[in-house]
Amino acid sequence: MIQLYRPGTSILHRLPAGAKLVGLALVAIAVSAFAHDVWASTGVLIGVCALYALARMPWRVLGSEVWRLRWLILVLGGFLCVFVSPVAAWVSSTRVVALILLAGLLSLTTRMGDLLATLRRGLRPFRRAGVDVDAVAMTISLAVTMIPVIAGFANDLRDAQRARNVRVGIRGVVPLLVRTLRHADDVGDALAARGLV
Amino acid sequence: MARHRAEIGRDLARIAVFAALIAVLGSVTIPLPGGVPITAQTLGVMLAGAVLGPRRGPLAVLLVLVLAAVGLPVLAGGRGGLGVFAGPTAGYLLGWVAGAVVIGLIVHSGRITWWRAALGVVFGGIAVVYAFGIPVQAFVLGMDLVPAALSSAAFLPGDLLKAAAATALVVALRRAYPPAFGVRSAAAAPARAV
Amino acid sequence: MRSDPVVPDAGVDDVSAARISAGGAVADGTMVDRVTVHGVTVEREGRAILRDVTLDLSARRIAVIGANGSGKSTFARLLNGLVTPSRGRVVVHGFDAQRDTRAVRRRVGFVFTDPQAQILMPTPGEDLALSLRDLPGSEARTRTTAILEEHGLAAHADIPVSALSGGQRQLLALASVLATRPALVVADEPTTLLDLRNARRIGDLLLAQDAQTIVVTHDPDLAARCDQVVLFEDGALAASGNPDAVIDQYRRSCA
Amino acid sequence: MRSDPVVPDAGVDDVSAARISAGGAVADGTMVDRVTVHGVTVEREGRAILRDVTLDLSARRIAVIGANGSGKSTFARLLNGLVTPSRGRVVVHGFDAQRDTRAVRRRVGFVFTDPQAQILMPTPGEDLALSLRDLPGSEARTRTTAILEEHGLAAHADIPVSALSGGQRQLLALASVLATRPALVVADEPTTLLDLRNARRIGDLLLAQDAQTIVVTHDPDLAARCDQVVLFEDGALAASGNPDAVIDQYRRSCA
Ligand SMILES: Nc1ncnc2c1ncn2[C@@H]1O[C@H](COP(=O)(O)OP(=O)(O)OP(=O)(O)O)[C@@H](O)[C@H]1O
Ligand SMILES: Nc1ncnc2c1ncn2[C@@H]1O[C@H](COP(=O)(O)OP(=O)(O)OP(=O)(O)O)[C@@H](O)[C@H]1O
Ligand SMILES: O=C(O)CCCC[C@@H]1SC[C@@H]2NC(=O)N[C@@H]21
Ligand SMILES: [Mg+2]
Ligand SMILES: [Mg+2]
Repeated sequence: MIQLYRPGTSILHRLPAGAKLVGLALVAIAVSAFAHDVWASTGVLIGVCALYALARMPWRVLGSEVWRLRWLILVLGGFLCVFVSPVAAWVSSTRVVALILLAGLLSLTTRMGDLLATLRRGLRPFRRAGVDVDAVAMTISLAVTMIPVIAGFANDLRDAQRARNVRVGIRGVVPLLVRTLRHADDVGDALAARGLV
Repeated sequence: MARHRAEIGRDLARIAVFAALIAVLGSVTIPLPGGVPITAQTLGVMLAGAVLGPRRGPLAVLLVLVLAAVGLPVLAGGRGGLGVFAGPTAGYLLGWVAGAVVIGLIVHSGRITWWRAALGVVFGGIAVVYAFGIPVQAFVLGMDLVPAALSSAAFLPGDLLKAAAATALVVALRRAYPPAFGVRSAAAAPARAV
Repeated sequence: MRSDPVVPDAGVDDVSAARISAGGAVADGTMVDRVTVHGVTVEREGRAILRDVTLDLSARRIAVIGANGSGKSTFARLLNGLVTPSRGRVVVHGFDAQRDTRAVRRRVGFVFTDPQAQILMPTPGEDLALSLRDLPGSEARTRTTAILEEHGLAAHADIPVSALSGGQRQLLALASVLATRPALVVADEPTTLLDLRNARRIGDLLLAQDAQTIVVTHDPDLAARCDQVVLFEDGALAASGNPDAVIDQYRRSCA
Repeated sequence: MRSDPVVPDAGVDDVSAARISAGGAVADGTMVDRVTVHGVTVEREGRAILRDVTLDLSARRIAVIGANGSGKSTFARLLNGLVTPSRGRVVVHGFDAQRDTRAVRRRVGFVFTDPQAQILMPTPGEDLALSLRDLPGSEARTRTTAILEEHGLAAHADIPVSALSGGQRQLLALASVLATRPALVVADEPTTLLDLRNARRIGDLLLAQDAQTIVVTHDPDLAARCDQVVLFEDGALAASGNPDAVIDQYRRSCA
């Protein structure tokens, strides 16, 4: 499965995931609360672009991240431009885009495993409240394992419909569900058999 | 004791597998200008709540959000990463979790019937999801609540269709695979003699 | 000789999908009953998983054998257009598998390994009815009952498919495919998971067909009962012809 | 003779799960290496799917054969407490499969038919690490690498499991089970879907174990390579003993 992470050695890559997450949260709150004029919101956007440079992300990466937001920018900007004012359009769009880009940068510079480890550490206090942290970690990995398996089931069923020359439409989801649930029960047995629960 | 642990294994597996199913449904999607897509994932959310119930259903949805947060492209159109939670769909994503709770509570409030399923998916899968989604969308985009609500009317036909489908699927599943709703635990784990 | 197909030959599609006389096939009914594969290469992710396969299948019962990953399933799926060749051309009973997919799929009955993948309805009765959906209601019902009876499934018409045994499910999958009276049956490892008796039963059923039958299998005994055996090795056609000789070559390559 | 189990015998659970000397097993190490099944009946939905089975398994390599639905898988799953008997008792190497489930599961390595159901981690390396989770980190890593190498999977340690071939997946599933050095290996039809060479390879691996091995199979050749064969018919034990005689009885019952 494709991951967003792009390996690198910049300071942003080396910063611990937890610190980055806390930083992101603080910036998000600050930006939502204070960046309501042209200078502030423009400054935030420039700052975020500077962080992409600091992470030594190729401009191509930043470009493609922005390109993915093109519709959001067009529609939001257009709407506010027509119904409120061009200034409001600029302020809102830059603020939203800056925040999304910043959060995206965290994903680009942090390994999935590190984020998971941080998540696990973050869950630790809840252990006393009865959260089984190992079970949570296990379930996350299990879900990652199962995505291609379930995708395979969906593929098989699509092929079967084509091979039988039928279109069963939404009813086709029934066999997918049945197969998925049966598979879940088999996996549950395997968890027990491997002594994991 | 052993029984209890076997049940936990089955719970974990079902949560993980439904999360995977929701991720797979993310490949069926219509991107809309405005940043909030029409996606078959809401059908997955409805099914998770209706089949897994008010405890495991939302956990499966939450798991999808965790996978997205750590950067796997599990959301509609192969999106993922933390940016999603700063975007205009963040509220809908939260609404999925709350919606799955409500769906589970309604559908599992008694024998699984088509009207319970329908009520559950319409109320939990549409009303509750929108109740979370629209205000956050308005806040993130800096719009007023009313235009935000009006713009999300674009989802209503699709979501009603998905609710109808989910209802039909739940009823069909009850016939095609009775263990789906926990009937199996009675069959697979009969009272131990002595 | 063969019973009429459920869908009459003069369907709308078939007019456009004019039979082509390729690979030596002529317009005459019997001669057209052949499958020709012309220099087909299938690529996935930059790798050729079938390489330049050219074959002419005119025997009635054909087995396809080879190691895991040698390309057998890919080959089978070419025959009803489920896989698209990167190069080359597949002609099934006179129809191009890529251009006239509908016509081809109507003629080809495809049996998957895992019956759970192809049983699309919750109960055996409904699944058979799906195959017979083009018949008028009353006739479909009588035929459904007759077919279920023929396969020993009459008592299970209305129970969930998930409650059937593995063998019963495989029988149902095959029954649903044969119900459409295909002119070509393609089966991809249809007897794994079955016990000796059920495996023989499914094998008998498949090979007793009037229709041309192509079966992918790891079972040398089943392959030996066919008229022609095709061996794949690593994406390439390694041999084709007399069962004994080809099976022997396969066994030797495994040792 | 056998290597030490990963988890030392004097684990916390094992104190409570005192070995019992049932079915003639005594506290002596070798003698305890037997599986005894005492009058076990398993009922599902009011139907007995195993009826009053009494068996004493002390051979090293045991095959379980029988028709589809005869109760083989149910029997196999009894041996690690995945199935609960309605009546009777299963004792595995001195531990009650119902009362001391944890101790039993630690001793029993269970190989399912479908490797996709039992490979729980996204990559082969991680799945093996899961089996070796009780070892200290560095040792777990060296063993993971060694085991992957042994099974020809070294180059695939970090690629998604979904990209492995069927045969490789089955190998990985088996490797992950054997990594825990179980005292008893139970495998439910582990060679279906495999080609001749892979089937032989998995069979060789299984039967070369020092551990006691019980393999459910439809393949008479694999069964013939065991020391003892058990035949089920319709939920009841039909025969148990010398491979040739029992396999012959099965073949005759299929004819
Ligand atoms: N969609 C795909 N993308 C990439 N590789 C594929 C795809 N489908 C098949 N392959 C690869 O192509 C090769 C041939 O696959 P195929 O399923 O045809 O083999 P097979 O002979 O049927 O094997 P088996 O006996 O295990 O069923 C394998 O190496 C497989 O991994
Ligand atoms: N949970 C269950 N509820 C009801 N019936 C069941 C259940 N599990 C198994 N059965 C039935 O018990 C019988 C024995 O099943 P089992 O899976 O043990 O057979 P098997 O010998 O392994 O068959 P196969 O060779 O097809 O794998 C079958 O008739 C099956 O339908
Ligand atoms: O992928 C995301 O980031 C979340 C998409 C949210 C889509 C919402 S959920 C309710 C409504 N119905 C749809 O089909 N789309 C929207
Ligand atoms: Mg294949
Ligand atoms: Mg079985």
